Parts: sequence; structure tokens; C-alpha cells
Amino acid sequence: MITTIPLVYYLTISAALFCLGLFGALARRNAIAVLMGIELMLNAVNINLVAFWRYGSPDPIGDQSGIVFALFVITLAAAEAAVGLALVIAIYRSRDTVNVEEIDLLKW
Amino acid sequence: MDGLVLLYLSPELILIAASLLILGLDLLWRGRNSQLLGWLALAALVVALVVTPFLALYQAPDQPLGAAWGNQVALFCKECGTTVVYLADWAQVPSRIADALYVSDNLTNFFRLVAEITGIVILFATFDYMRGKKFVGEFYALFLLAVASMIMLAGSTNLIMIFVSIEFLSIVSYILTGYLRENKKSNEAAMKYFLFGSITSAIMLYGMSLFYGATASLNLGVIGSVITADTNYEVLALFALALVLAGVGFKIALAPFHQWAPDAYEGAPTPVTAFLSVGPKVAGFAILLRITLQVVFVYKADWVILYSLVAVLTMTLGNVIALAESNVKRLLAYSSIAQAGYMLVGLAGIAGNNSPLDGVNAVLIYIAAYLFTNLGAFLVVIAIENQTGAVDISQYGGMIKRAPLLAALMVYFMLSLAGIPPTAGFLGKFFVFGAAIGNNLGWLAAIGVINSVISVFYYFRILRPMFFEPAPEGAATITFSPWLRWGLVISAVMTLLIMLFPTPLFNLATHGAQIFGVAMR
Amino acid sequence: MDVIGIISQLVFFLIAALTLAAGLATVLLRNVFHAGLALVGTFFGVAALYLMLEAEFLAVVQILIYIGAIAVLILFAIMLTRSLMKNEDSNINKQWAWVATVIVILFVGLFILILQVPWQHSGTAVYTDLVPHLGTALLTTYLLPFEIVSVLLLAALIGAFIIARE
Amino acid sequence: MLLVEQFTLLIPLFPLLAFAIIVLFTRNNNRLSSWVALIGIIAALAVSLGVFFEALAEGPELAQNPFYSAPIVWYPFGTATLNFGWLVDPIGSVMLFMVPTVCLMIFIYSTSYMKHSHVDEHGHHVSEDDPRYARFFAYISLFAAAMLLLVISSNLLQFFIAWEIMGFCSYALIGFWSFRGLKEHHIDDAQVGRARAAGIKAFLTTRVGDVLLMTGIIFLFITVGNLDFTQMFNPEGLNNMLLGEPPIGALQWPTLIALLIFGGTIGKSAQFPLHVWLPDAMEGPTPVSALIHAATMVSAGIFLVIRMFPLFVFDAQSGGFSMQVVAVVGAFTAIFAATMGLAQSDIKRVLAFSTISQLGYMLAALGIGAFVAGSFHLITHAFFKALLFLAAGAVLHATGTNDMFKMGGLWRKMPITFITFMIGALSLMGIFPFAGFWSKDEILLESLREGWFHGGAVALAQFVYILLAIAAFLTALYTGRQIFLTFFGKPRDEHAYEHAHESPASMWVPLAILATFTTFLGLWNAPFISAFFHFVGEGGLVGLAQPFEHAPFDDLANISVYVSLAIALSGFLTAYFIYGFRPVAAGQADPLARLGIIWRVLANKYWLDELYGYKINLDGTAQPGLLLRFVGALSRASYWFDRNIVDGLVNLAGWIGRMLARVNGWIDRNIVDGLVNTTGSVTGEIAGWWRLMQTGNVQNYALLAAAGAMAFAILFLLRSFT
Repeated sequence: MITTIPLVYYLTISAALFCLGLFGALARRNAIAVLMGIELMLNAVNINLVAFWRYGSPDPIGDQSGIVFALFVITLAAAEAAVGLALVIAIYRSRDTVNVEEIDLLKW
Repeated sequence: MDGLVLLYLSPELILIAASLLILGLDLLWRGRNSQLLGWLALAALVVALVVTPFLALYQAPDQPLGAAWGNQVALFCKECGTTVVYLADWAQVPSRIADALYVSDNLTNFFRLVAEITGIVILFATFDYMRGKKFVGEFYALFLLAVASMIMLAGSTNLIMIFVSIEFLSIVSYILTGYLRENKKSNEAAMKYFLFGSITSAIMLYGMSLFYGATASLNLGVIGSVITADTNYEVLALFALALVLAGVGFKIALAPFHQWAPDAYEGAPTPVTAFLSVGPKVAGFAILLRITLQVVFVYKADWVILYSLVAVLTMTLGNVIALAESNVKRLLAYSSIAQAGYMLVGLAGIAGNNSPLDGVNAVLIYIAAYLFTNLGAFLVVIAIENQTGAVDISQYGGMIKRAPLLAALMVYFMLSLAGIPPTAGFLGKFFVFGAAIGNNLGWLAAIGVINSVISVFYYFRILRPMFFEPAPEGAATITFSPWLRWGLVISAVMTLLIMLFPTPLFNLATHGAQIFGVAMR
Repeated sequence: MDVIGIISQLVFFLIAALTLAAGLATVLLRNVFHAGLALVGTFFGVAALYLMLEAEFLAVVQILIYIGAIAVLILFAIMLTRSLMKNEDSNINKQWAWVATVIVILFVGLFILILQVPWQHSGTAVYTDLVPHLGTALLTTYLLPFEIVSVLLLAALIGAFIIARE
Repeated sequence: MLLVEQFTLLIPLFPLLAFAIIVLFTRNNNRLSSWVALIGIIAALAVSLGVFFEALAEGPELAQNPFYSAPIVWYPFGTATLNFGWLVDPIGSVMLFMVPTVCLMIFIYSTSYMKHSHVDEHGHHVSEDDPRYARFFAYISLFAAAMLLLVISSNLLQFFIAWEIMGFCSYALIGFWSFRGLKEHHIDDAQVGRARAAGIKAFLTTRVGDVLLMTGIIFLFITVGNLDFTQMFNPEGLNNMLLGEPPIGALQWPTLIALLIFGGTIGKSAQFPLHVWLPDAMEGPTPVSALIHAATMVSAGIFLVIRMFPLFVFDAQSGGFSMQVVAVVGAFTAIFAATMGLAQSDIKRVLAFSTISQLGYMLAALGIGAFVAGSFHLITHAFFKALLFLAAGAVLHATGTNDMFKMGGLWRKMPITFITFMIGALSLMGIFPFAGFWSKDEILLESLREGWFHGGAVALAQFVYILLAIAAFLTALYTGRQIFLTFFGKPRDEHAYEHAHESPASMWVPLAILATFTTFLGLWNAPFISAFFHFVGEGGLVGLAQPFEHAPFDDLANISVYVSLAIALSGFLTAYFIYGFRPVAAGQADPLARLGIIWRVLANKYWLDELYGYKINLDGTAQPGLLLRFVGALSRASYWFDRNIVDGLVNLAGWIGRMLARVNGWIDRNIVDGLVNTTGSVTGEIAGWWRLMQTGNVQNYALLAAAGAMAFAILFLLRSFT
């Protein structure tokens, strides 16, 4: 398969997914939707890492650093999601909103 | 696995172990004896502080060292088949051996000291602040983890380690920021901090993946040597650097990645604010130094422009907006943004010629000066807030009568932040601007100098009500615990000593800078 | 190009199209719950891409953790906070046009970069069991971050508890 | 043998210790605090005099082999270490004689001056300590310590640190009465406001100079590689400076560095265009004025040029023009400040402008190379100016006003003050045989000789001579005016006259001592003795082996003496005809006001305060000038700006409007108003915009961050295609 699909394809998909995620993170009102955008960005990064590992590594079996990095990204995404959702729920409890635009007590 | 790994990680391990111990004891004691847990945390930090110099001075059995201070150890070195590698001098080490996950070198040791001192001073302030609050044990545990992750960030030389440490530091910081959960502002600060941090760290990760793609390695040393050798990667390296700067710049609060800072600083519990204004910032500089010098150093013309640009933005935005602030915490937030800008001036001033006025030295000296000065200023704010809840400049009236010590020390810290002698801050500015001028960035130094003049206005604006205005109706004199007094005394004395006897700091910084011999060659 | 090549290309394009479509749905769907479901779809698509890249273990991890844990967590959170978002006039904030501009420029920039850089192509056939090597790496070379992450997860757990408790 | 010089480092330590003791222990005991301060300065004086006499014994050889020791390693800069230590060369030793002596007089004087007397309900005169009496002595001790540290500094960085400590002390001392709760001491809110604004103004204005100085120091370190006075002026290091690429066009490195360093002097020694802080600094208590404006801070600026003189000389030798700049700035300031001094009604402000003017003399002398004359004037000026300030302080302490138009006829009430003031004033005018006569004449003689007789005509020195000669006339004129208004004629304010009385001994004894010095000190360098010259000038300077040429006592010197005496006397006589012959009556305007527009220009100090600095009004409010207004517009921050920005703009525009309307009646006020409104709204917009970035919406922040990162990345990408 590796011969038939160029690396650039994967990288393009990843770039597109990253940009979509960034859009979601910056343009969605709902804090949870923002989180989902961030998850998309992280997934895009993982595609990059795995593709680079598969195509670029001189020793893909012995040196799986791309995969390892992706694993760490997934793990930390989970930790981040846990803390982030806890924050969302705390905010929701204290002010009945999860709209990012309304969370602006602190400004100027 | 080499047991010595544990030795060379001992400061971090002590902190993590103490943190777990505190969690366990807290569970056991069900929230009682929180004061004891605080002392335990303090003890752990002190032990780590004591251990660190020994670690640096320890003579490796098979590798006698010339320098008294300078035990360079690479940990988890994949290529060399062992977990601990002694390095007499990085300058003589082939990049293959530099292929380590983590290093315990002079730079790490410098930041270990910085982190541990920060932790201790802030704990002094925390004892008062956390009295009567809930989940105190967990707070101390998380705080220790934050300090540990700060050190780990400074010692990382592998993209995975960098990412994990940054995230570790971030996540713990988010939690600490949102610690006052009944407080809407604290909640909101944590939320903003979290969202901003997650987005920028995703951007940074994308940049890291590009580094990996170009070099098939995650190690800074290897990435650097590949990128240095092949100019085809110039664009990629700089593109990736710009993306990575988003994540690191977020930690340091560099413009345009700074906007979370005032909000998060205002909402966070004040001791946490003090930590945020020093800890992540300083650790971010550690990693920015490593990335700059080990990876992209060869494209100096480009990153110098990038850093100069960001430095100008950061200083100017921080200082000018600070003029308009009346909340002391926000004001100090902008001030700390501006201070990071000065440090970045030093970074842009890296000529790589190992001269005493070189940027690496300058940044490290500035960091040490800033550390004590800024912590001191925050301790004053905390002392006042603990008693009166006041965080607005207008509420600071008559401090000279209500708390003469605090008022006098505040003058000193403000002088230091403004860079007026005889203070550590002056020394830092002298070196940082000197580095920039020495690297033919006279214009950058000039902008920095103009900025430091502007900053005098708002630093003195804090002092004005303290000295010249009557105290508000019914304002009591301000008392604070001996702990806080100790913190204040340490900060003030160190701010003075750094100016008067800078030699030890100077040596530390020089040793720290020496490790970059490889990159600078 | 042989048949297998054509088929694999077709499969790739199909997966890519599905992934991106699901991604687009995730960021554009008005109903957050639907967006969450689309997110699950995206995760599946990414898992399929991992499979095509012969990273089977990671594909499994993706499904277990991303879909099994993170997506479910997100869906729970959506349901907990759901009552609010019903009468929103828009799910997109005021700066969306700026954001769109930025991401379009960013995508073009990334695309140019991707085409321009001479990526290393040293990939060889793998077809072997990668998991033992991965395990070894995690417990030797990457032992330090591995252990640190365990502490980090504990910290995140405690933090989430402190922040979100009643 | 006991070598006093070994204890040089103790000199600043004594007052510093006094400061610490007062702050930490005795601050609640006024009497004890003043004694601590006095003992501190006396101890410093004792050691200083020891060092001074030892230095005198060494003679001119001291210049090349100064008392020098830098034992404390301070900054180990790799090869070049910067050590903390002391350096005493001839001129430094003279400073060591002058500074603590004058300081001691001021300290003694302050013990009485810082008491406020008022009449209680029983009609008794009661005298009460200033509420911050102890603090005052702490501050002036610190100030003296900083100045002494500066004098003995062995390197430029140490010098700079002392310099900056003084800057901060001057802020605290000028603004000493910017403290609420002094009403019962006749210090009203307006005075509080003025004091506060003056302190800040002094600090910020001098800071502009300090920043230039610091930049100069960094440049100097980078090019020469050392900051130690004994080592940095070696020919090798200096020549290194010339090797580098000239930084700005034709400006070579030595010129640039010398000018940056001179920038520090311009700020600290209140030279044009940074002189604006000094007149307002008169809001401080009078001993502070004497301390700052005679013995310490302003002298520090001149001393800086003296210390860096080898650099200036080197620059001149290699074709730079930094010395010309020093000469022109000095000469111009001398005459410029003298004109303004003519139009002041505040007794202390006249002295303030005279200080600026006299400092200009010193710099002009240094600028034309007359090193010894400039140095000598620095010393004599310190004595007679301190005397004048303290005497003026005695007057206003006694009368309760500092407006000369409310005084008159005081010589009968305060004879000692009058006599001492006269001695100081005659010295300032340059009347034989007082100290100022010798030193000022020396400067005039040098510029005369340099300009016309010494190797042909030198246009610059001619220019300097003419300016200084005119300034000498003006000096005599305004000083005469001051004397006649204050001490002669009929009392113009009965209340003030009634209130007036001779000062207590602790105030007049220092006056008498200073007057003695003022009378006899000039002989030290009188042309027929020239002891000062032999000591200070013959051995050259640290870092400059070339000895200064000794002007022979020839016909030219005789002519010069007569010319300058004639100038001074004619100035004094003019003053007599205007103010003495027919004394100004109560309520009568100043006769010179008939000069019309010129008078207005002078009385308003050329409107420079309005232009940049900021203007401090009588009611204690301050208006930002253009420069500060610019910063203020960016921020709307500091409270002066916040409250006054729009007012200030309106006032400025209104003033412009009035002036224009007066000259050209056809300018419509509406246009101006329209202009004001537009300006106001534009600046407001800018001010708002910066802060409005912080919207509170985290997605805005993140967008900026993402766009920023993207912009940097894309810029790098685009760069690769070009």
C-alpha cells in the first residue's frame, strides 16, 4: 500500500483536518464544541506522526517514536478532556451557560 | 536499567513522591492536619533544594570532571544502550550521544534551583492564603507536581518529554487556577486558561510533528544536526518553529500569545498567580533556549528577527496596557508580560560567541533577578489581600502607615522591576540590553529602554496611594504571618544580593550557558 | 498501477472523504449532540487511516480511548448541559469569518509547505508484529514520560474531581 | 604609618549606616535621629578630610598614581573582571573635601529648619518638629551616602548605581512635603500637589538622561571591554572604538558614546533641554534644594563629564565633535537660564535658574578644554550656592513666604542672614574678592584666550566667551534684583515683615562658615597662587597623562579681570537703577515687566514646560506637556493624565489660539475648537483600542494567537520564495 499512496496525501488530509479543528475551536460558541475542535486538531497531528513514522523512519520496527508520540498525545488528550469537561460543568453550574462568548467576567 | 537514573532525577522524584505521600495522608486524615501537609510540602522542596547542588557537584565515578560545578548527565539515551551517560563537556560530545530523552546538566540544575526557590517562597505565602479553605492537602500535592513539571520541562531534550512536561505543567496550572470553585472568576480564569492553552498546544504539536517528519527523530540534538546539515529544511524548520512558538509563547505569555494571562492572573488564587507569573514563564524560557540553540541555531538571521519582533510586541503591549490598569493583579500580569519581552530581547541577543554579555547568560541572569523581584511584589499583594481583600490600587491608600514594611519593600521591588539600581532588576536589564546591543540589535535595545522608561509610570502608580494617600475609612493595620515575612525577606535580600554580589549567579549562568557549546560551535 | 494499488487508492479516498466530511459536520452542525456523533465518525475515519498506515495497535487504541472514553465523556457532558443550547440562534460566534480567513490561509500555507519539503521516503515493508517492540520502547527508552503520564493522569483525576464536585 | 586612604570605602558607609539606623531603630525619636545623621556625616567628613590632606601631600603625581583599590570582585566578565572599589585622584579628593563639608553645614542647618513655628492660641510662638523629621534625616543621609559613593567610585557601573540611588532620593526629597496631614504645619493641599508633581517630574526627567547614560555605558563596555576608570582609557581600548563600523553615518563610536554619556549629565545637571525639573524641584524643603542643587546631584553630572574627560579628549583628537556639543550646550544653557532667572518672583527659583546657568558655565569650560577652570567653578559654586540657598531658606523660614514681592527691607531684621547672603550673591556675580570671582573669571579668561589668542581664532570659544559674558551681566542683574527686592526698600508685606526674625544659631552658624569659605576659597586658585591648578591640573587625569596647560598671569589675564569685573558691576548697577534707586512699592508690578512680550516669554520659561515636561500649577495640579501627553494619550493611565489630558489639550490649544488670535485677529476660535475636538477623539480612540483588545472572550484571544503563529509561519514560507 505504501507504494501506491503518497505521503503527501496523508499530510494533506491531516492539514485539512487540523484547519477544520481550528475552525471549530475558534468559531464555535459551545465550550464543548470547542473541545471537540481541539480533539480534531490533535487527531490531525496524530495522522501526521503516524504517516511520518511509516514513510520517513529508517527503521519503522525498531524505532517507533512516531507511534509512541501519538500514544502520548492520545493519553494527554484524555486527561485534558477530563479536566476541560470538569471545568465546563463547573461553569455551567455557577452561571448556567456553556457559551464561550458569555464567559467574559474578566476583561479589559 | 541503571539505578543512577533515580539519583539524577532525585529532585523531581522527591517532589513527586512527596506529592503522592501528601495525597495519601490527606485521604487518611480526611482533610484534617492540613497545616502539617503544607510543612511536608515545604520540607520536600527544601530537601530537593539541598540535593540539587550535590547533584551538580557529584563526581561521576568513571568520568572525572574538571569543573567544580558541571555534572552533565544524559538520561535514557536510546542510541548508546544505557540509561545514564556522563558527559564531560557537551561541546565534545557527538550528537549521537546527545540523543537523550532527558538531561541533568547545568541548565537543568539552574532551573531546578529556580523552581525550588519559587516553590518555597510561594508556599510561605500559601500557608496564610489557604487557611480555612477546602481541599488544602490536594492543593499542596498539585503544587508540588507543578514545581516538578516545571523542572522536567527545563530538562527535556526530546519532543515527547517536552510535550508531556508542558501538558503536565498546563493541566496542573489549570486546576490550581480554578481552585476556588465557589468563585466565578476563578472558574472562568481556569476555563479561559484551559481553552487557550489547549488550542495553542495543539498548534505546537503540529509544529513538532513537522520536525519529526523532516528528521525522523524526536530528539532535539538529532533534529538539530539534520536541519543544520540540510538547508532544504530551512523553511520547514522555521515554519515549525513559528508553530512551536505558539505553545511555548503561551507558557511564557509572549505577545500575541499573551492575552490569557491578565484574565487568568486576575481570577486565580493569588499565590497561584504568583506561581504562574514565574514558573511556567521561566520553564518556557528554558525550553525555548534549548530549541533555539540546539535545533534552529543555524538559521540565526531568521529567528533573531522573529524573536525581536515578538519581543517588541510583548514589551510594548505589556507596558502600554499596564498604564491603564487599576487592578494590581492585572497590572502585575501586564508587567510580567512586559518582563518576558525583556527576556526575549536577551534571547534575540544570542550571538553564540560565549562572551560574558551573551544572550544566554543575560536571559539566565534576568530570570534569577525577575524571580525574586516578582515573587516579592506578589507576596506584598498577597499580604494585603489576605487581610483586606483589596486588589485595586485605589484600596492601597495609606499603606505606609498601615504596613510600613510592606510599603517599603514594595518600593524596592518596583524599583527592581523598573530596572533602577541598586536592584537585581537593573543588573538583568543591563545584561539583556547589553546582549542585544552586542548582537547588533541596538534598535531593539533602544525600544526596550524606552519601554523601561514607560514602565516607571505604572510601577510608581502602585506606590502613589501607598505613600501619599490617606487610608480608606476603617482600614486596619496589616498583619501577616512569620511565614510570609520570611518569604518577603528572602525575596528582598536576594534582590539586593544579586546586585551586590552577582558572582555566584554569574557563575551559575555561565555554567548553564556552556552546555550549548555544540550549537554554538 | 496494479489492481491492489487502485483499490487501495480508492479505499484511501473513501476513508479520507468520510473523515473530512465527518470533521466538517463536527464543526458545522448546529446541534451539539449531532456534532458529537459526527466527531465519533471522524475518530473512526482516523482509526481507518491508521490501519492503512499499518499502525494496527494505534487504531485499536484510537477506538478504545477516543471513542470509548473521550467521545463518550463529551457526549455525557453535552447531555448534562444540554437544556441550554436549544434556543440558540447560531452555533457559530461573531468572529467566524475571521477564523475562516485564517484557516484558509493556514491551509494554503501548509499545503505549499507539504509540497515543497523533500520528505524522507525510506519506508520499507513492515508486515510484522510491532506491538512487542512498542512495548519494549515504552518501558525502556520512553520509561520516563510513561511514568510521568501516570502521575499526570492521577493529577487530572483529582483536579477534575475537585473542580466538578457538587 | 596609618594610611587614611585605606578607609576611603568607609566614607559613604557612615551616612549609609546612619540611614539604616534611623530607619530601623530611631525613627520615632526626632532628636536622636538628627544626631545619628550628624554623627554619620561628621565621621564621613573626618575620613574624607584625612584622605584629602593625604592627597594634597601627594601632589599632582596623584593623578597618574591615584589612591586606587578595587578589592571586591563584582562582575567576573570572563577576561575582564569588574571590581568594586575606590579611586581618589586630585579632583576626586577635592570633591571629597567639598561634598561632606557642604553636607555637614546643610545637616546642621536642617536640624532647625525642619521645625515649623506658628503662633498658638495664647499668642506664643511655638516651634514644632516636622511630622516626618526623622525620615528627612534618613533621606538626606542616604543622599549624602550615594553622592560620596559616586565620588569614590572606581568604575562607571558603580558610579551609575550611586547616581541612580541619588535619583530616587531626589524624588523622595523633592516630594518630601507631598504628604497629606500637614495642614497644621501651614502646608496646604496645593503645596502637597506641587511637591508631589515636582518629585515625579524631577525623577522622570532625569530618568530620560539616565537611560541615555546607561545605553552609553553598555556601548562603552562593549567597545572598550572595561568600565574601570583606571583601565578603560588605555590607548588600546580607545583605539578599538575607532575600529568598529561607525554606528550612525558620520558619527563615530567615541562621539556617540560621549554624547550618550553627556545625555546623563544633561538630565542630572539640568542642562537645556532637560533643565525643566530643577526650578520645580524648589518645592522641596530648602536644605534639600541646597543639597541637590549645590553639593550633590547636579555636581554629579559635572563630575561625570570630569571622570569621562579622557573619552571626550580622545574623541576630539580623533575628529569627533562631542566636546563642541558640551561647550555649546553649556554656554547656551548659561545664558538661557540666566534670562529666565530675571523674571522669577520666587526667591528660590531665581537661585534655581542661577544654578542651571552656573552649571552651564562649568560645562562650557569643560567643553573648550578648560578642565581646571570648570572643576574649580564646580567647587566654589557648591559653597556659595549652598550659602545662597540656606540664606534664602532662612529668609523664607522667617517671613513665611518665598515671594520676593512680599519682602523688602529685611536687612534690618536679619542682619547676619543679610550679610552672608550678600557674600554669596557677590560671589555669584563675580565681584572681587569672593570665590566666584576667581573661578568665573578663570572660565572667561580661558575662553577668551582659547578664542582669540591661543593659536589663532577659534570660533567656538569666541562664541562661548560672548555668551558667557552676556550671561555674567544677566547674572549680576538678577542677583542684584534679588538683593534689592528682598533686603532693601520698604517692607511690602507688613505681616511677613512683622513675622521676620533672625534665625537661631544652628541656622546662622552654617551660613557663617559657608560665607567664610566663599570669601577665601577663591584664593586657592587665584592667578598669583594657582595651588589648585598645580594640584588638579598638572598631573593630567586618570586615564589622560597629558597635563593641562597653565594660563600665564599675563596682560591678557589682567584685561580679562577688568572686563569681567566691569560686566558684573554694570549688571549690578543696572539692577540698582531698576530696583534699588526707586524701590518697588507694594502691589507694584515688576519694572522689567514693561519689556512686554519678552518678559512674558521669560516669566513663562519659554513655555518649555508646556511643550514637553509638564507644567506644575500653583494650585498643585500638573498639566502634561506634549511629550507626556503623548504617553498619556496612549494609556489614559496615570492619574495626572487621566484627569487632565483633555483639559491639558484644551488648554494648550486654547493657548495657541489666544496667541494666534493676538497676533492675527482673524483666526477663528471655532477652527481651534474643532481641532481640539478632533485631536481629543483621535487620541481617545487610540487609548481605547489598545485596551479593548482584552475583550474577555477567550476565542478572540486564541484567534489572535493562532493568526499570529500562522502569520510568522507564512512569513517564513513567503521569504523562501523571494
